[in-house]
Amino acid sequence: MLMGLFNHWVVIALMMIGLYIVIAHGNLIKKIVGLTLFQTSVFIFYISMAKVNGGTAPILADDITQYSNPLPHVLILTAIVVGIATTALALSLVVRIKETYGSIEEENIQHQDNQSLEQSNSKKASTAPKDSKQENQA
Amino acid sequence: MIIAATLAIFVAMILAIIRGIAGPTLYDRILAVNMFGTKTVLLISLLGFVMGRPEFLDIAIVYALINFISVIGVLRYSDSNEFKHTPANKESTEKEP
Amino acid sequence: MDIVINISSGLCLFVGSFLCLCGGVGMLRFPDFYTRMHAAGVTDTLGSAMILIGLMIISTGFLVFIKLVMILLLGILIGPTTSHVLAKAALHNGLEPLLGHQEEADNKETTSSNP
Amino acid sequence: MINIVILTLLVVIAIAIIRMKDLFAVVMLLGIYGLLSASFFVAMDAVDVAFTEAAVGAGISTLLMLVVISMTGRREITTRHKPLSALLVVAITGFLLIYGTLDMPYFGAADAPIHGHVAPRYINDSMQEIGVPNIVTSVLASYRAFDTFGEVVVIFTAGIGVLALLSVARRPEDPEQITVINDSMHKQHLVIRIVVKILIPFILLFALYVQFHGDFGPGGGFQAGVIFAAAIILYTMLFGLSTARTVINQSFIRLTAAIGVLVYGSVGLATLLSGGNFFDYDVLVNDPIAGQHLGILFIELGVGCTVAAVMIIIFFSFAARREIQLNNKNKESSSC
Repeated sequence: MLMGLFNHWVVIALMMIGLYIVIAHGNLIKKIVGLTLFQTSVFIFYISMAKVNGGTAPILADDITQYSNPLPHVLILTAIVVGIATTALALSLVVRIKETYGSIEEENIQHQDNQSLEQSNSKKASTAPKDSKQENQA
Repeated sequence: MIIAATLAIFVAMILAIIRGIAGPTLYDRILAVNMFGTKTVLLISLLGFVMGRPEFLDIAIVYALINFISVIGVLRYSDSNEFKHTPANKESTEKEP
Repeated sequence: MDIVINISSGLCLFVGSFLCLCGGVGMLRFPDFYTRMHAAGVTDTLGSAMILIGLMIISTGFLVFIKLVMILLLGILIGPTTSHVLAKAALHNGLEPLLGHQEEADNKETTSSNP
Repeated sequence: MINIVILTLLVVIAIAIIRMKDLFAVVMLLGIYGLLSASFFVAMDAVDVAFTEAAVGAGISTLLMLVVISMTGRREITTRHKPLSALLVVAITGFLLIYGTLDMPYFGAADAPIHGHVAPRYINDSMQEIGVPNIVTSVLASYRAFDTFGEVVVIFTAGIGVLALLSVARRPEDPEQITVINDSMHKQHLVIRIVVKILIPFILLFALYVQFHGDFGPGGGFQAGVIFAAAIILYTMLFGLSTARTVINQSFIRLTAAIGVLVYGSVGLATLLSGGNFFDYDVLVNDPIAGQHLGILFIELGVGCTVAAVMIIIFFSFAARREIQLNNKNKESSSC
C-alpha cells in the first residue's frame, strides 16, 4: 500500500505546502510561489495517474503494445502553458500593487487601506467622492 | 553501467540541491541551478536509454538551451543594485539556514 | 564486437559519472564560491562529454546519434560560457575570492563570502 | 523507483521554499523544482508534458519572477499571520485528502478506471482515424480541438490582461541613444554576445523543428511557441530592450497573437462550411487522413503563433516596466 499510494501522498504533501504558503505568508510573491507549487502538485497527480506499469510514452511504434494513457498528458500540457500565462497576469498585478502602495506585504497594504477608509469616513460629502475615486484606481 | 551512471547523476543532483538550499551567497545558488540543469540533461539522456526508447532526446536539447537562457537571465536581472553583494547585505544573506 | 562496444561505452560512462560525482562533492565541500565554480565548471564539461560519448557508442539509430552529438556540442559551447559569465558577474558585483593567505586578504580589505 | 527519489526531492525543496526568507533563493529553488518535476514527467512517460514543463517551468517562469523581484524588492518581511491556525487548516485538509486516497487505484495499475474510458480508443484507433504517430498530438489537435481552442483563447486573454495592466505610452527612442546603449552593453557582455549570436539561429531553427515534428515525436505548437519566445527573450536580455524593439515590431507581435487565434478559429469555421462538425477535419480535403493532417498543421501553427507572441508580449511588458522604474530612480538620485 505504501508503494502504491506513495505518489498520491506526495501530491497531497506538496499541495498542502502550497496551501500553507498561500494562507500563512503575507508576501504577495511568496503567495504566487505557493500557488505555483499547488498547481504543480496537480500536474504531478494527473501524470502519475496516467502511468501504466510496463507502458511507454504514447507515441506509436511498431513493436510496442502497451502505452501510458495519453489523455491526462494532453490536459496537463495545455494547463502548464495556461498556468504560466495566468501567473504572469498575477505578477503584473503585483507590480501594479507595488507601484501604488509601495509595498507587497499584505499587512502593509491592509493597513494603508484601513487608513484611507478612515480618512474618507471622517471627511464629509464634499471630499468623499474624490477619495473613493482614488481607491478605485488603487 | 547505464543504471550506475544514472545513480551517480542522482547523487550529484542531490549534492547540488543541498548547495542550492544552503547558499550562502546568491551566486552559489545560481551555480547550483546551472549544475542541476546540466545534470538534468544527462539524466534525461540516460533515462531514455534505461527505458528503452532513446528517441526522445529532443527534451534534453531543450533543457540544455533553456538552462542556458535562464542562467543568463538570472545574471542579467541580478545585476541591479538590489542584488549587489556588498558587505552591508552580506550579513543578511548569511543568516539563511 | 559486442564486447568491445559494451566495455568501451561502460568505461566512458564510468569515467563520466565519476567526474560528475567529483564535481558534486567539490561543489559541496569547497570553501568559497570561486573554488566551487571551479569544481562544477571543470567536471561538468568533461563529465557530461564522457557520458554522452558512452551513450553514443551504444546508440542504435542514426537520429539518436546525431541528437547526442548536438547535445554534446551545445554542452561544450554553453558550459564554459556560463562559467565565464558567472565568475565575471560575481567579481563585478563585489564578491571577493577567499585567498590562501589571511594577510593578503586583510591587505586588500576584502570580505570573503565564507570566512 | 526513480519516481520515489524524485518525489522525495520535490518535497524537500518545497519545505525549503517555505523556510526561505530571501525571495531570490525561493525563485532559484523554484527553478530547480521545475527541472526536477520535468524529469519526473520523463520518468512517467509523459514526454510532451516534460517538453513543455522544461521550457516553461524552468525557463520562462523563473525569468518572469526574477524580473518582478528586481522591481518589488528581494526580502520577505518575516511576519507570518496565524501560522498555527493555518497549520491546523492544512493538517485537517491533508488528513481528509489522505483518507480519500485509501480508495484510490494504486499507482501504475492497468485496470484503473482512468484507463477504461476513452483512452483505449485513442491508443488503438488514432492511427487509422488521424494518421499521426504521436497520440498526444492527435488528441490535442483533433479529438479535443475545441478544448485546446479554449486554452489558446485563455492564453490570449492573459496576454491582453498583462498588456492592459503594464503597458505604458512610450516616446520613440533616439537611434543614437540606442547605439550608445548597445555599445556599452557590447563591452560589458562581449563573450556571451558572441556565443548567443551563434546560438540564436540554432534555437529558432530548433523551434521550427519542434513545431513541425510534433506529429512524430514530442513537440507541437505550445512547446515551439515557448522555445521561439525564449530565443527572442535571450536576444532582448543581451542586446537591450530598445534594440530588440527595433528588430521586432511591437504592433506586429500583438497582431501575431491575434492572428494565431484567428487561424485556429477559422479552421473550425472552414470545417463547418465544408459540411462537417466544428473541428472535424475529415471534410477539409477529399481524403480524410490528408484532411486531418492539414487541419492539425494549421491548428498547431495558430497555437504556436499565439503562444510565442503572448510570451514575448508578457516579457516585453515586464522588462519595459522595469526599465521605466530604473530610469525614474536614476533621475531621482541624480536630482538629489
